[in-house]
Amino acid sequence: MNLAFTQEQTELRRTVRDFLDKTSPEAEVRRLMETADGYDPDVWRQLAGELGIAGLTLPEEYGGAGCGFVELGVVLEEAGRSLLCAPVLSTVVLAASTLLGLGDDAACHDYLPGIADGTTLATLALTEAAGRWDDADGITATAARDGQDQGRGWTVSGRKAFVLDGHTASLLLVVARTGAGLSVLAIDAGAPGVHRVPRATLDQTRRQADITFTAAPARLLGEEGAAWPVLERVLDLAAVAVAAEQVGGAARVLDMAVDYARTRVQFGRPIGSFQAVKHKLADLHLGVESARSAAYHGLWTAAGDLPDLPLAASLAKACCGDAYVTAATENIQVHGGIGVTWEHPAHLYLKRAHSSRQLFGHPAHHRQRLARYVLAEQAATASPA
Amino acid sequence: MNLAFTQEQTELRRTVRDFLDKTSPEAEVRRLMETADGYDPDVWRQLAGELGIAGLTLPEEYGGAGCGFVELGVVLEEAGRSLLCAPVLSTVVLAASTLLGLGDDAACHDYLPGIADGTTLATLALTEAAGRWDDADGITATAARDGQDQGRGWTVSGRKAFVLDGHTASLLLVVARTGAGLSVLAIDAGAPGVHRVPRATLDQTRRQADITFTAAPARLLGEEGAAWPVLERVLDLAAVAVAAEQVGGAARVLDMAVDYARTRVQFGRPIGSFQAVKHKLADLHLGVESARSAAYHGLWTAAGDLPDLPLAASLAKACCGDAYVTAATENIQVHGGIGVTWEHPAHLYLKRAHSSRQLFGHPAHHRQRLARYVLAEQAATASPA
Amino acid sequence: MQHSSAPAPGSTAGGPAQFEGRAQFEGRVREWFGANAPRKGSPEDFSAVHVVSARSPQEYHEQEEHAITVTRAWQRRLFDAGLAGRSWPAECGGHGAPDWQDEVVAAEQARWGVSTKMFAVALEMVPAVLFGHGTHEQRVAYLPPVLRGEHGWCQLLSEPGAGSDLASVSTRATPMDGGWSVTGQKVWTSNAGCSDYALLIARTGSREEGRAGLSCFALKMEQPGIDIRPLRQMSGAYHFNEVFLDNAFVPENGLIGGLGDGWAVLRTMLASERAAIGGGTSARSATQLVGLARQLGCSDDPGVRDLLAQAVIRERTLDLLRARIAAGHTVPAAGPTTKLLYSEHARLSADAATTILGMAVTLVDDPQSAPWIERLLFAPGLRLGGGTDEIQRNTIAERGLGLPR
Amino acid sequence: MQHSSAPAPGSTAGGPAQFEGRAQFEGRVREWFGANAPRKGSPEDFSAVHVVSARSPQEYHEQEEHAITVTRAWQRRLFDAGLAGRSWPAECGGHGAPDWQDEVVAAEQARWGVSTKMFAVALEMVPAVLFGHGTHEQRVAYLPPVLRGEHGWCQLLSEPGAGSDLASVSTRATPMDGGWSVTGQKVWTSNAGCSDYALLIARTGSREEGRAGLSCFALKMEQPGIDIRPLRQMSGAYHFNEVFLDNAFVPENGLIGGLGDGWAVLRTMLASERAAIGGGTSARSATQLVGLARQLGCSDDPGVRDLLAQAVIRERTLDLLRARIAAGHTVPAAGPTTKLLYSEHARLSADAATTILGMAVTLVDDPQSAPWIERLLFAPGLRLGGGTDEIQRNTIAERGLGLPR
Repeated sequence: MNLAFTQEQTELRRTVRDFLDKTSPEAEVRRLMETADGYDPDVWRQLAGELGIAGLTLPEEYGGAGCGFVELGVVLEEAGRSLLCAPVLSTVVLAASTLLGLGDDAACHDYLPGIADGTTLATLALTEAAGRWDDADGITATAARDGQDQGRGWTVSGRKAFVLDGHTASLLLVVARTGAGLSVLAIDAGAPGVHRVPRATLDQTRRQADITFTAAPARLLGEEGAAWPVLERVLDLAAVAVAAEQVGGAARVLDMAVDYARTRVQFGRPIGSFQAVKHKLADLHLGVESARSAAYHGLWTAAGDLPDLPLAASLAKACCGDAYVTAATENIQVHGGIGVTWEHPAHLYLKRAHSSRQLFGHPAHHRQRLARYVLAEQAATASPA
Repeated sequence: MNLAFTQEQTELRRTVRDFLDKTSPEAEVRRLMETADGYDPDVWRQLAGELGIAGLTLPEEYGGAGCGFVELGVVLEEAGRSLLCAPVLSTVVLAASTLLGLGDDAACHDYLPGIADGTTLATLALTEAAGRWDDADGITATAARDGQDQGRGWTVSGRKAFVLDGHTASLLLVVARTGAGLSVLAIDAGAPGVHRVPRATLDQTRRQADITFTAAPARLLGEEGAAWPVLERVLDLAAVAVAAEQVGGAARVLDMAVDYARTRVQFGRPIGSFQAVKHKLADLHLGVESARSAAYHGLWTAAGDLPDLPLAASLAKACCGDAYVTAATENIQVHGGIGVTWEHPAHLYLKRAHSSRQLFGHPAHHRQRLARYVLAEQAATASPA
Repeated sequence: MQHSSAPAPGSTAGGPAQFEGRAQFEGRVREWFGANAPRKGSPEDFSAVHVVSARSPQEYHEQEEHAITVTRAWQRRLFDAGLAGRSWPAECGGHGAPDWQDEVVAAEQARWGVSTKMFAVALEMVPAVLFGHGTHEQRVAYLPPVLRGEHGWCQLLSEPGAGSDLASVSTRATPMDGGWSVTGQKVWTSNAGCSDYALLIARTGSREEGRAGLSCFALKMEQPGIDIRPLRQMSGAYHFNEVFLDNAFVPENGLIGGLGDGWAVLRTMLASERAAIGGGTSARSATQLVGLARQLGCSDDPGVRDLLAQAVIRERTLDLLRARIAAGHTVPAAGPTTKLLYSEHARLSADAATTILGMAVTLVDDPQSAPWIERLLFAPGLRLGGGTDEIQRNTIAERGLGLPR
Repeated sequence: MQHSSAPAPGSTAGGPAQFEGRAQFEGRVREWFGANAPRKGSPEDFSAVHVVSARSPQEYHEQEEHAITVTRAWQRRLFDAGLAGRSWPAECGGHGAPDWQDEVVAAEQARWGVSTKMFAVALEMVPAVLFGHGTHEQRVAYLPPVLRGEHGWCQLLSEPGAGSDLASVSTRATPMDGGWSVTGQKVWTSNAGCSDYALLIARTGSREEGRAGLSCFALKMEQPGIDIRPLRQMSGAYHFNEVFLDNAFVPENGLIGGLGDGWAVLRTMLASERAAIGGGTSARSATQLVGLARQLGCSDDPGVRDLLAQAVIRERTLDLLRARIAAGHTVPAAGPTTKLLYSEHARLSADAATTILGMAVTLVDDPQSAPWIERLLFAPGLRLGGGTDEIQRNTIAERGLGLPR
């Protein structure tokens, strides 16, 4: 695997960073944190339209740019760096990957162009009250054929929780159970029987909603009962995506801590000249570069559609989540008193770090999963000749 | 619980330290490491006779001093500090506690006075090849009534491993299975059917042997099949004892590192003036003082015969084992190159630390056990009125 | 609530049974608390005192006002029962009893969940400073109103440019007729708005003199020239204040210690603060973590059990270390050692809670996660307040272990 | 063993296909290794080369002798096949090919378990030093015999009084007729007894000049005045040496770089050493830990699984970081970063092994625990050699992150 960025990818990074420096500075992040929707529709329109972010990885036939996961990772790393308040994870990663993965051509034609051009916000409603991402058996929402529509339509009932951008998405992809197993169904957020409750999130830059479905009219996507393997892959992609975002955030707080340590004077010298501060920052550097390596490996594995994506995803998510929390925590420590105030941006990153560590499985969960894969891998190779 | 030492206990510590400074300096430890027996019989005779260490916790009727576990802990802390090569854990802690715990008066009368006066070395042969201390079901050695002796005597067959001082003990207390369950039987190390193989230990200051029993003549101690609860308590006492020893070792290597950091000059100043070294040593200090607190709590709990000994033992063993390994490891780091040479004593402590961390259950095991107790404790208090 | 239906132990003060044995004293105190400690839901209920969670400056002021009122009343009750300042000299309003009697009272307060924490500076740092550096007149003037619950105190130490490096304090006290005029900016002051006095460190010498140019003062807080601005924390809550001093006045007898002795006074103050932080009762976060895991039904998970055990180990060993210190064991740098262990415990336990809570920790409106998020966002401040973790480690190394500066 | 039955890639050197594409070159190299790499159990089998485990000075000498003989022969074989020094200039015995060709050969060596580690100083540090600071004459004189497997090199840097602080080296090189006379004591020298030359740092100026008073020399090891004493490690094994120099001679042309340039040369040397340590293949300890857990039947234990996963994460991220560096990513302070990650991985994996092994780790005569005990006792040295962990952190902070000294 040759982990080198192409010139185009490097240019994409520069373009996105310039754009976000202008459209997502700290003041703007703080403004959006206090709004009901939590993102800026104008900026999203530009991100989707001018920069083509929303359709970056979508095939050209659906209005996308046909790029790979490495490009998306570059965008997410930059988004994480600037704490971009926008529905990238929900719409571009979760919803678009689910639609593509289910292989329902008609649905792709109906929904993906709207996602690509930024007019459709979509999300995946998978988790329920327990907040578990990997628990297929625990999903209790149900889907049933709708008798009124000659049995061609469906209805969904149940309660979903921790739905990313569930308060603003217009298209809800809902995981529900039928006799055949788990399916994904598309539900219009404005349809009858859909009740959305925005939650107060620790990370105010990324919102969630609870959504209750009461016989809400739904459209079955792909084959009935065949959704779980698709969702497993979507969750692996999502884990890699959030890992890239975490690396962007972790690198940003390390920069922030280094800059402060260079300039803040105590005891007559910059605090960055104290060995305790130096070694703390050196250790964060090890963590960030390790995390970055794991995240990039995840991106390239996803882009190459390689079979060890589950392993690469767990490696990335296990590593990057902890690296980000550690960096965000120690950044505050380096800043001292000013770092624990509301006015300083350090806490925004700490909250994002804690919140994103939980998404798509905690590092402790991914370590168990990683061990399982590695053990299976070795058992397979070690089987006697 | 008032964790204050009495004046007598403080004097005991001073006496033992003076004695060990004279009889167990580094040169003597290194000499004994290379001998076949691994201890100095003369020193043991003095420890037992002049200082009364061997019978410290034994009742006076068996020639003991009738002291409590706090006194024994003081001795062990000092022994750990000087890496004393002597059968304290095997004879005084494991064997004597087992004999007392089994409540077999005749056996106590027959064996304990010899232990108290230093003429009998004894040990407990519990663990087998898997090296597990808590696995009653895994014990495969068997005991049977000896037909030749009108059925009053017994024989034992099986293989014991990791037997502390198993190569020098004259009295072997062997855990074996009968139809009634687990029992402890006394076997003369010189009896027919006893085959002892000294092992090469990582920690050359504490020896072990494998012992194979082939229908070896044995004497049943206490009630047949009733040994396990007694042994569980013995193992808790042993865990507390080794925790006290670990605290002595950990404090010693911290002293060693501090002394070196004060005097070793690099870059024109003592290395102890570098913040990285200071903070490393400060962290070791936190570890040592925490460990000492847990160990002392264990000693007082054992001395008071309090019901939460299992919890106190796991707390002490979980905490002290890791603190010692960390202190011994970082002591080497502070010393730099000289610290990894054979000539420097740092490695002797590192090896003792690693070896003793395994005794009577690894910290990871004791953490699981501790959690079990704490959860049970809270379930009991939380049960509704 | 019944008032003083049990005999107040203080009623025997001065009598022949004045310094009864520990068990006897404990018995009396327990009995008195049983009869007098506020019940949950009563107006004096301390469980409602949460200054830390105020979501606006207005709410902060209200909560602070409520908390100080409740604390004043309770402190007065203790005083009337003869339970306040047991170990303080009689001339300062106390009873001249042995130190352990104060510990007995404190333990009983902790057991009942009542707290004089709002008075912590007044009850712990002020006497440490005055007995160490003050005059007899100052002790007699300042201490009795504290015991009676009349005067609360705060600290005016840190400045934006003087965080860890307190020697670089630049707030200036300029001599004037009858005293000093003080101008400068202080920060990280708890209870600034409801305190009667402040322990103030200000520069009386030149900048070049460094720590030798500092002096300590007792500053009356209610006077012109003092502007208090609540400071919003990263949790969104208000707890600390910035205090702007513009020609605030301190009378001549408000100087504590000699002119230029400020650094020595500050050291006494910080040592007593560290001991108060590290020596207090643990937040019982390990116990609460165990409860959380049981509630969430994940207490059978070995990974969770390992986290619980680690928390229990940290919490119990810290409690045991405090018990050893109380029992007279020699623990080098005991104050910074317990303070650092405490801040690490708080941080690691909050982090363990996030693992146990899972996705719930992403929601602040989840009742199970809310208290843990509060701790998670409070823990970083614990690593800074009363001297950063790094400063504690320096102190442990230099003063505890004797390493060269 | 068949010799060179496959076409040697080197046979095309200088021809039109000289710098064929990576895939093609890899194919040739693989074919050649398949035909020529020593098989397990053959006399050239590298798996028997374990200098680190010698239990006596005598055994150490014998193992070292064996190892150097095998290494010389293998290096000669590589040279004859045109696979040695692919990226080195032709005048130095190489082929002037791109760097990646050396990486391909190294990767194939690692895959076959053959190693030229005994020649690491000669093959990596000597060229780094000579290309950075040496003269054309020195390069032409010293480098070709290295590629042919004729000359092994060692380093004479550290001294008992100059560990981390190499600027305080006190071994002295005094000018004499036709060169220098060197006297002093060096320590931590690997392969001292079987090396032909040493890179020597010695003081040519005054003590007060510090690093400005140092110079670097190429010292011939076989001469009077050089006394080599194997040093026993804490594992009980012999691996390093003390080297006593008593008027050892270096000719005039043995000075590398200018007089007083020793510090700059040393920095080049250390950077290349760090890169070699951090950039080498991992010891695969995570993979081996996984195997150990499976053998011991404890791989279902969630605690063990967590340890395994942590080791896998460390190992794979380090490998991936190296791949990123190789792919041209900008990684500040790449050398110290990988070196530090490597030493931490070694330490933590050995520690994890002790947990997995349980009581077995208390026995050195247990075949399952013996290799892990060796690592456990070797890991502390990895935190020191090539610059301590603390020095690496300083370097990362100062040169990588730009923090002030």
